Amino acid sequence: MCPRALRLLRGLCLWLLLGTVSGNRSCVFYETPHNLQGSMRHQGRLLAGAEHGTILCHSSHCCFGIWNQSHGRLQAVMQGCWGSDRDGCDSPACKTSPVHTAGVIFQRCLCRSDFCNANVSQLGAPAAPQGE
Amino acid sequence: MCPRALRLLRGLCLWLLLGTVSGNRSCVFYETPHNLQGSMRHQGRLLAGAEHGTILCHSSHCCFGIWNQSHGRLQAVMQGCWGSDRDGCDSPACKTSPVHTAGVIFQRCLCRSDFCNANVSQLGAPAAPQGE
Amino acid sequence: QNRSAGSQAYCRLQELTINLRYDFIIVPVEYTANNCEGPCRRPLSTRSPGYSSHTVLLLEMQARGTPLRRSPCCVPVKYSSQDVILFTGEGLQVTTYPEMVVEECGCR
Amino acid sequence: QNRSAGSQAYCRLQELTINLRYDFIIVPVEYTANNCEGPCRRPLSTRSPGYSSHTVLLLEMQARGTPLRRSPCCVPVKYSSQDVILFTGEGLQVTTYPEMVVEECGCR
Repeated sequence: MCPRALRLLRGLCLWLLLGTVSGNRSCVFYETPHNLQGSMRHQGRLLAGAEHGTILCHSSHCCFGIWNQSHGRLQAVMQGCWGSDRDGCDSPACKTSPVHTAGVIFQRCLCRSDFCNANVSQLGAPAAPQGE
Repeated sequence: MCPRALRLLRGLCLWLLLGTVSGNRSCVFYETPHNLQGSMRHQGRLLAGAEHGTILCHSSHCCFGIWNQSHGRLQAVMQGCWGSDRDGCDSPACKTSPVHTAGVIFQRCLCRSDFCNANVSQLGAPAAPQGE
Repeated sequence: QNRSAGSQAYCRLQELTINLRYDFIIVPVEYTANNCEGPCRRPLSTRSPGYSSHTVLLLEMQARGTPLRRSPCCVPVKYSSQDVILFTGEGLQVTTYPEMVVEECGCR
Repeated sequence: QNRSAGSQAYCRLQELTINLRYDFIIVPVEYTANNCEGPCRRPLSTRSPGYSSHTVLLLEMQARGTPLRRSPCCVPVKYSSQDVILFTGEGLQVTTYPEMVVEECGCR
């Protein structure tokens, strides 16, 4: 009986471990009220009603964040769940990359740990004009 | 007013003519009660309830006929509307071609005039074994 | 047999008749199956309408010089079905086969 | 970037990442779009499931020695959509584009 109980216990531990690993990702949720069309809230279940809330991701373990960079300061524009794990969401921390568009600089990241999109952990290289 | 009335009259005549030309094709309808799976009656509207009935074709101007040939005699197996005008339905008369399969010879035709599938108008060449 | 000979400017539907001279197919002897022919080039929007966002991005990659293992291809994107009367060995059988006739083409 | 290098035995889904480094696309920077690669040969039934009756008859024609203007091609037969966050000039816009990611391939 002892080896069988041990096997059952080991199975239970594995199940709990996998349950934790494959559980919902928690991300910071925020969407600017200014000049935003559409929303990313369909990618998860919103928990808190506060300005910077929490969202539990439906279909991925990936958070995203977008910040507007001006005069050296970063202002959050959008934060939430990204819908896929396969779009370059490899880093546990929010290492942003810049994008320069029509005189505006955005810093953006995808990251795969709980609330990793709360703040920028490592700022991308100074933005250079992109495109051809 | 006179040329205008003439134009209207000409238009009406053209409409009647096209109405006749593009009207339903009438084909003979028959399906053997022996060893037949499925039916071709969905290709038209059945008129008479008799054994050899009439069918008005829904979507084409093409009749088809299949006969079983044995000891020089032809026995109707299926007659009705064929669903498309584009499957080699060029002849106004039922000129059959033979197909030799598992010891049975069938004569079959597609034809494009009213009741053209009532009888075989020209028998196909003697059946030779087909396939590779 | 094809409707027109010369080279195609872009992907589009062409008439093609397929022969069904198998000993178990009683009717039809042949049918208009059609085929999709011609190159898939940018811009798709002004030519063939049956393309996907994925196709646009593949062509964009090629235009930027990244080689693709498979370039966008002119293929059927809409089919219709075809009735076939078969001999089963015992008797005849009416079967409606789906995806037998090409109705629309696109770059995929 | 592709999942595997060597030549393919038959038509199937391969991983392909497409770069979206356009100045108006804010997120994502790249995405897994996938592609369909490999030859379309007989018999299809035992290999890729996404084929049509039309494809079977085209391959049959080729096998009997009739040349085709367009041979069956390995293409996407099922897609999924992809969220993209764009800069419109005034602010951001969330758009879900259909047919961005290949989910299944087939010979068409």
